[in-house]
Amino acid sequence: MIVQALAFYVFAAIAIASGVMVIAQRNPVHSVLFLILTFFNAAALFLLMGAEFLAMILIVVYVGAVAVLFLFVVMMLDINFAELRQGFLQYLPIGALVGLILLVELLAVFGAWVVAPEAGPARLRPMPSPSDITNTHALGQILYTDYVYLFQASGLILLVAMIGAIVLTLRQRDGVRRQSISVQNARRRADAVEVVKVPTRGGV
Amino acid sequence: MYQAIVFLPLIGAIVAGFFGRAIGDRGAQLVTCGCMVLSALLGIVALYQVGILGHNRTIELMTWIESGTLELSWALRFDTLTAVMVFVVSFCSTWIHIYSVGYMSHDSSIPRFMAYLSLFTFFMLMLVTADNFVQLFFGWEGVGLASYLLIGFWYDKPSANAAAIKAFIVNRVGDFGFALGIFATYMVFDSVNFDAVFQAVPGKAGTQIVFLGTGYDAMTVMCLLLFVGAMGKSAQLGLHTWLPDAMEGPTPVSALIHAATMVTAGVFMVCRLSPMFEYAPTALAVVTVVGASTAFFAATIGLVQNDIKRVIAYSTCSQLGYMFFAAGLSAYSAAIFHLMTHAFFKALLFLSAGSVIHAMSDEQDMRKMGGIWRQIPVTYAMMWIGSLALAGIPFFAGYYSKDLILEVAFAANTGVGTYAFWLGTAAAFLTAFYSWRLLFMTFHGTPRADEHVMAHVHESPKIMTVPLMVLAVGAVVSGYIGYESFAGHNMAQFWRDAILVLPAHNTIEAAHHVPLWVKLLPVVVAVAGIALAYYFYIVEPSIPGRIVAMHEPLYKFLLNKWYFDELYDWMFVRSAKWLGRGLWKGGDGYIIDGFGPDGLSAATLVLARRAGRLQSGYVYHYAFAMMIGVVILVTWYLWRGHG
Amino acid sequence: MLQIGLSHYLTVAAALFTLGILGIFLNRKNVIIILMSIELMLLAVNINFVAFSAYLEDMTGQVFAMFVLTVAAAEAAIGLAILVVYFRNRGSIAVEDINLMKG
Amino acid sequence: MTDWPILSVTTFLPLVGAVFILLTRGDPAMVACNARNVALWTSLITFVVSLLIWANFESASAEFQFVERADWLPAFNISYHMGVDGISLFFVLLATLLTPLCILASWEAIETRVKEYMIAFLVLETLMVGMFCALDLVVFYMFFEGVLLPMFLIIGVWGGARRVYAAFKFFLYTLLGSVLMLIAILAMYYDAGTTDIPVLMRHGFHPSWQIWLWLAFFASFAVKVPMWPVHTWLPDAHVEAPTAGSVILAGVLLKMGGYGFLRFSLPLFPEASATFAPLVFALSIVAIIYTSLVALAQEDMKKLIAYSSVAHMGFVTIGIFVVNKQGIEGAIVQMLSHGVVSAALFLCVGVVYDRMHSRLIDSYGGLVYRMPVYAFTFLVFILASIGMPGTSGFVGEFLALVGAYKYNSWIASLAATGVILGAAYSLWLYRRVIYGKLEKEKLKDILDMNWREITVFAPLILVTIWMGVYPASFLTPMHASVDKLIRDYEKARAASAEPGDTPVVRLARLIGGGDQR
Amino acid sequence: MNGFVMPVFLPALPEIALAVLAMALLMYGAFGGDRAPRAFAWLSVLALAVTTIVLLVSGNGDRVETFGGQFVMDGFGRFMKVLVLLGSALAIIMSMGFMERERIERFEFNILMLFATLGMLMMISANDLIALYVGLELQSLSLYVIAAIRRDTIKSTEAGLKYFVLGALSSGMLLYGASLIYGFAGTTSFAGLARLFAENGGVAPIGVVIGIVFLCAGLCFKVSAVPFHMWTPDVYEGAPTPVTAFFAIAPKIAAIALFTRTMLGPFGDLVGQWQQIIVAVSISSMVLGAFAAINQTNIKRLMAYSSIGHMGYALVGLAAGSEAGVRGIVIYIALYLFMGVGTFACILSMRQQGRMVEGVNDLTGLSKTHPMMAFMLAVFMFSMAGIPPMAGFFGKFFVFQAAVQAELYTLAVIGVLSSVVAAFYYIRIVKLMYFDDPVDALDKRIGGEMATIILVTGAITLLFFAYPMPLIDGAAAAAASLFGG
Repeated sequence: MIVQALAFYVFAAIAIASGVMVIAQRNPVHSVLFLILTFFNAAALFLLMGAEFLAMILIVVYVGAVAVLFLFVVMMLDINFAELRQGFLQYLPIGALVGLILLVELLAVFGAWVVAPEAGPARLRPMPSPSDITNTHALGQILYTDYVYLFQASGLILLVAMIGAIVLTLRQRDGVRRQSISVQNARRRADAVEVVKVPTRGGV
Repeated sequence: MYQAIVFLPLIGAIVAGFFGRAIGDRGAQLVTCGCMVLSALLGIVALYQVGILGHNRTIELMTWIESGTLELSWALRFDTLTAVMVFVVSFCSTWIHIYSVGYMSHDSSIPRFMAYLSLFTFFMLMLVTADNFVQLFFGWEGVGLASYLLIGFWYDKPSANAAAIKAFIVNRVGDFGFALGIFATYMVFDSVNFDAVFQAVPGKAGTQIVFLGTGYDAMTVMCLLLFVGAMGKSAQLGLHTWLPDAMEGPTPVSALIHAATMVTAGVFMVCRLSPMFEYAPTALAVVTVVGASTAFFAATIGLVQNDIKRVIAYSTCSQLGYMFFAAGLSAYSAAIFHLMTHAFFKALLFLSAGSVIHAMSDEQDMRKMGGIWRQIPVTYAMMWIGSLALAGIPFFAGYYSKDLILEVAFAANTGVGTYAFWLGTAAAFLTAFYSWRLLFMTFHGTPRADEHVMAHVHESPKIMTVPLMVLAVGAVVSGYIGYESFAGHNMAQFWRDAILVLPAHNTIEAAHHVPLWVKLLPVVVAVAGIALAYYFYIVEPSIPGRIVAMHEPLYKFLLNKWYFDELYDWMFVRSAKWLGRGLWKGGDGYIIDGFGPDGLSAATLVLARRAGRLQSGYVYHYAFAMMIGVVILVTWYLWRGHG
Repeated sequence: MLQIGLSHYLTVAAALFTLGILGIFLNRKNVIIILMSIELMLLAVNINFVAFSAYLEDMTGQVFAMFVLTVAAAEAAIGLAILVVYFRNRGSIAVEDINLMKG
Repeated sequence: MTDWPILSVTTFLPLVGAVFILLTRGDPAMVACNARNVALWTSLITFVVSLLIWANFESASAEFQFVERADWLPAFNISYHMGVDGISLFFVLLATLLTPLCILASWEAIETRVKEYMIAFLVLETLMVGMFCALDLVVFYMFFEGVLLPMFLIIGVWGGARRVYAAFKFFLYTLLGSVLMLIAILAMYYDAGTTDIPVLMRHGFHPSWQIWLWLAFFASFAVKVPMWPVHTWLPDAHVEAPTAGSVILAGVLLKMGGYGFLRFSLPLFPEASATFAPLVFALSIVAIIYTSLVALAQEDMKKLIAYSSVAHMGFVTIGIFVVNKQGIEGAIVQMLSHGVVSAALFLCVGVVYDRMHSRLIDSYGGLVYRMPVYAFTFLVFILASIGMPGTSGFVGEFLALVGAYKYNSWIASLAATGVILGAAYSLWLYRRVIYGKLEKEKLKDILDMNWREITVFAPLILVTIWMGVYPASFLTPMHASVDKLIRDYEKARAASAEPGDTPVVRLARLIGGGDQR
Repeated sequence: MNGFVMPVFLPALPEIALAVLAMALLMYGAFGGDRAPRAFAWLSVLALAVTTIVLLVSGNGDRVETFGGQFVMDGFGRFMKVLVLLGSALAIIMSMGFMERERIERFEFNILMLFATLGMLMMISANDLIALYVGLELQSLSLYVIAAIRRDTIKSTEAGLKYFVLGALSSGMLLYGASLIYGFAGTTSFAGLARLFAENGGVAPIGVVIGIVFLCAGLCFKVSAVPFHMWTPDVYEGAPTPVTAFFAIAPKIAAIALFTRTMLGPFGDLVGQWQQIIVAVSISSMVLGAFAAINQTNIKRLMAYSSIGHMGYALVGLAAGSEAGVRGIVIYIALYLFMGVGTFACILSMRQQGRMVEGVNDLTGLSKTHPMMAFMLAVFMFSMAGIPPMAGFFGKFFVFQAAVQAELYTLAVIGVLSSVVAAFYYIRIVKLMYFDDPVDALDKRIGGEMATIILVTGAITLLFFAYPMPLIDGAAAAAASLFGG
């Protein structure tokens, strides 16, 4: 119990602290790094709650892909960091005040939380006992069956993301030589090579 | 036949008015005069049939307004009162039509003038033949209209236009009371037909009516309201201001409308409604006081006026006062009698004055006349006859009627009667004085006009002088002829039910028995007035100037007509314009529009700009707005508690 | 205090969520930070889902969290792509410069 | 009675003409010419058809006649329901009479976009006629609001210098008034489950509801009438609108408010009408005196006539809310009369405006020298406007005042002062324009009315005199309907009146008891 | 496969068809469809048409659930889907000419439109919080890209960026709300939630209520209701005009349908809880939409505020929370579709010397140069202002009828009053077209598709009053189906 509590407090504290740093950093690169730290700690919290698969995904997908993508873009855009933080403090009081209100209110809401007695039967996918199957297994069992519709839909979302990214950022610069596989494949010997019958002794 | 009396003038007016250009000046004159002559002849027949033979009749023409219990028709009612009026109106009108042919011969729009005159006659006849209050009102307003048109006949004269409007509007003030009186009558009697109302009057006497939130005696309220209308039309004290100004119209108009007929409509109305007034003693008292006061008041102003027509106009005003206080003392027949004689001699005076003006090349100021009696003897003679009748010199028409009225006043033996008697007597003195002042200033002394004018002074043509003579005959004999029927022994048989006098109010009977000095007094003061005038203007012409110098303020006061015009101008005309402008610019423009549509739209635009500024373009502001929105909603739900 | 309950996790999530929102509107200079703030918010939501899932003993929460993760990744990709094209046009990613259209 | 849908024909015939004009193409001059002719003939035929309504109208019946009913929104119990009774009959005729005259009056005055102009007028006619015939609140509302569109365009496109301001003010002001009525209609639908007017008349709304419903309807009608202090759109709209626009505005549109009071406020909300009657009287009296005074100060002919309209409509509202026979019939006659007379006055202004392009009184003077026919015509209508007996103006004013007097002598007395002021400003206007010396150089060669213009005025003069001398032709068909209106009103009042209540006390109680319906 | 049964695909057939067609077109585009952009666009329209046909022939409007209750198909859904498909198809048609002229024709644009449409269809059919979120995101992500599709202009990209940032924020809020609802109710299924609250007798834990607040915030963003509307004007202005046209119509329909279903389905018994949110949001939208539009000089921006206002009116129907309210919404939104499409078709036809113009003042004197277009635009403007007998009046009539029935008098009164303010800027456009003289005339030529669209939508808007029953009956049936009728 103690260990679990201790772990929770450590991870939670680091997560929140690095969350603060994410938005408070002057240098976006540092922000990204703090974001990664936040993700790691959140993954740890997931583990504490027994959601191992999600914890792993968080690290793999988020840290591995998304965060790196951020980093990449930050570097690529070559931004002048000199005066990026101006004005932050100016708006801090009012912003913090409103934020605080929201936070307090949300916490007030949680205080009221109980698992409603009616909520039991409302559950759609009761969690199998961890001793029977692993968390990953359990997820897998329902993801491709009960949630196949949504699974396919998220596939489409990713497709859209892909198309979107390409549409927006792919630039076809003039004067850049490109490889055209279809053209290459479509090349026949007849197009490329002309066998010229050279009359002998006639010169060219 | 009776329809023809009334509608012939209308036909004449329509023909002359619409087809004047087609039939020409001569045609228009012929048509209108022809119609009038016919109408007048029939009028005499009607007087004979109704007045002498006693054949009252009412002719229904068609329905007019019919709404609930308010049912009234176009109808012609002929009883003695009507017949007398019809006779007076059509007779005077006819001669004035004829006179106009001559008087207006140089005018550029003769058909229009003749049409207006005929139209006026039509309305006047509708008025006197009315069978109900509303038709009476129709004629009432109609003569007002005709008067408006005729006063403003020379529409290029600004003063004429102003006078025309003034006449109409002052009359409207009176009509305001008249209309309310009609409403009250309808309210009480549930009918506006004379017969129905008159029959119901005794039953309703003494009942109360709520008027403007307070309860009053019904008959008194009705009669007083109606009398306000009469005051307007008959130029009684307070609402008299239009009459002198109305002299801007051509002289035949003054003679016809503002002396002989229209202005007497008020008197006619009071007499016509005698069955109501008889039951409203308070109203009668008011009528008496107003009439007597007017008689005196107008006479004082007449003393100092210099415009020949204005003097006669004030005289008219004054004489109307006599008629009213006669009516107020229940001597309705005396009032009508005086009305008739007055119609003759006042028309005569006006037409004569017109003849003078004609002769003087349209000069009306007596200070620029004088010494012309030799050039225009006929007119001069006519003027004398008219003045003698007016002053009530024995055996002229005025003597019979005016003396009778003063006797009635004395005989009434009441407070108001005595008041009327003394003021009437004073007015008689003044009347005589200013009449002869007029005569002397106009015809005698040294000529004060320039030579050019004097060279042109000439007697009027026959077409003008003949009507004068006819009227003069009337002015001389009508009193003598009418006395017995109107106020003498044949009274009851002559009037029958046209006029109702309660036995208690039978002042005429009492008037026959007044002391001798009362009978003589009017004549004495009249002669005294004449003598004084002779002394002032012939013997010692410098006296008037000295008196004026001695009593400068009084003279100014009288010359300026007791400052009524100034007072009204300041109280009503100016303040109305000032208020109108203020309400328009301030009320409508500044307050209503300023806080209403314009203000709202300005506020809307300000709000729109603010709303636009909210949209700052900065993402963080947008995000902040969203968050604030959420925070507010969350706070609302937490604060409200749930459930 | 030592008994770690659901509300502890929810508190962490709420804090992160608030931080995410604050990051969006306190930040005046750098759009990338905004994108990261969004990631923080989504992370907070995921913590919520997982926590609820654990305490309700229901798998739905975790599945939801998985979809959120997926979508968040796609969202990040699109966001960065838009950011890149914007940068190419404007030559800046300062939040204050994203202000061509207003009113 | 007829067995063909005469009301629908009257209503939609102009629309057919409009479509016809819409389809004409070709040379602009030809199109304009065709548009004028088609519009004129269409509206004339419509007028003839509407005369048939009158001819076949049964005066003795208080019921709605020529009733037509067709499904429109059956699911909502809302149907296309048309019919006329003695109250609406003459408004239909007024609309169909004035439209051809307007078209004739615009014959030469309108030179630009003739086609659109004529279409606008025909559409307007459809909407006006439809509004007076509608027996379903929703249908009524559609016509009522729809009128705004063509009128907005007529003022804005063919209007004077400040036409934009005027058109906007007109549109938004009247819209603002009437949207509240829409809510009231919905509330009535909620309560009664139908918007059929005859059914609603028997429904009997709870007094506490009536207060709010009445106020909402009042907001709409008071602006339309217009009553003080929501009248300020009227002078602007009148001044800026083209002549024919002013004619329709004064002639028919203002009547929509009065008609609304008669058709809806009194029969549907008798209790509230009685409660608010003092308010109406107060506003009307203020309107009469106030706007008459304002009219005195005007320098613009149309503005003066516009203000006089406000004053005249004051008599109408008084007449309506005293709820007695003379009052209501007087109000109706006054509306009809005002429809003819003020329309004619605007036409009169239009005649000189077409020649001189000025509406300022000071630009004129002495017109009688050059234009005697015009002077006569103008005089007739000025007289009718000031209520000269023998003209239509008198009958209406007189009856309304008689009714008012029966109710309370204060109201009649104060309102009657308007008669004096009315004479003052009208005659003063006449004097300044027609009389005086012909001094202005520009006026020296002004021409008198031509035959087309005389044709426009002749029927109006005829109607004015007819209505003044023999109003029975108009009053007789009204009697039965007005009687029924008053009878129902009294019955409803008797059912709920408690003796000794002053209106204020009643109002307080009703508002206080707002939640018990 | 422990007890797993194959789900029934039939109810989702339209979505499946659209997904398949979209991917097929993607393939075609990627491998050689780039050469004839117009033809490709028509193919996309065809795909939408096919989807519509599939939608109409599959199923009969009865309520069917599938995919474990995550997907629902009913009369309401069918109706709204038809509207969405119609809106998308018209938007694509309207975009063709523009894209050609501006030389930004790209096949991906059409594909993204199709995917966005697919997302909308999924939103309309969502019957589970997760399905809601996924559908929403599919739509949103496509829209973010579409907004920035003109990637070489700063305006378009700025629009995309703003839309994205705020959109992501809103979906964060929505998700947070979803998580709260899930946590406090124990389920994400609409059916389950509905059952739960019904059993509780319309009482919900505070956590659920707050969750609904957050959820509403997210949904309000999608319908651009105040105060979550801030992106709308900027994005509308920045995005290419056909995109704006698309944004103004199809996503709004889908979002309002989703909003309606979410609020009345799972939370139907909690009307008392969320009604105040909707009332507040609705009032602020109507009012802001009316006021803020007045000062606009860019017609797209103006239309943005106008659409904010219109969504406010549609939400009035939702606030009523009754069957009548839903009927009002459906009628309103259907008529809004026609008015909106028509208006944007007019805007897209505004060109001077071959260049696109967006200024409101460029419409000056249009009635003289393009009488027919001016007339139709005037019809649309009056219709949007809600003046009878135009179609827009009926929309307002039915939503306010519902509001009055729900005794929301204040809301109704504020609504009609703000419609008067809004009328001001609508008639200002009419004023520009009719009262003023042309300064720089617009080009004469209007594309054939545009003219057709303008004429047809104009005719519908103008003549709707003559035969309103089909739409109203359909809407009534749709509303009834949502209430299990």
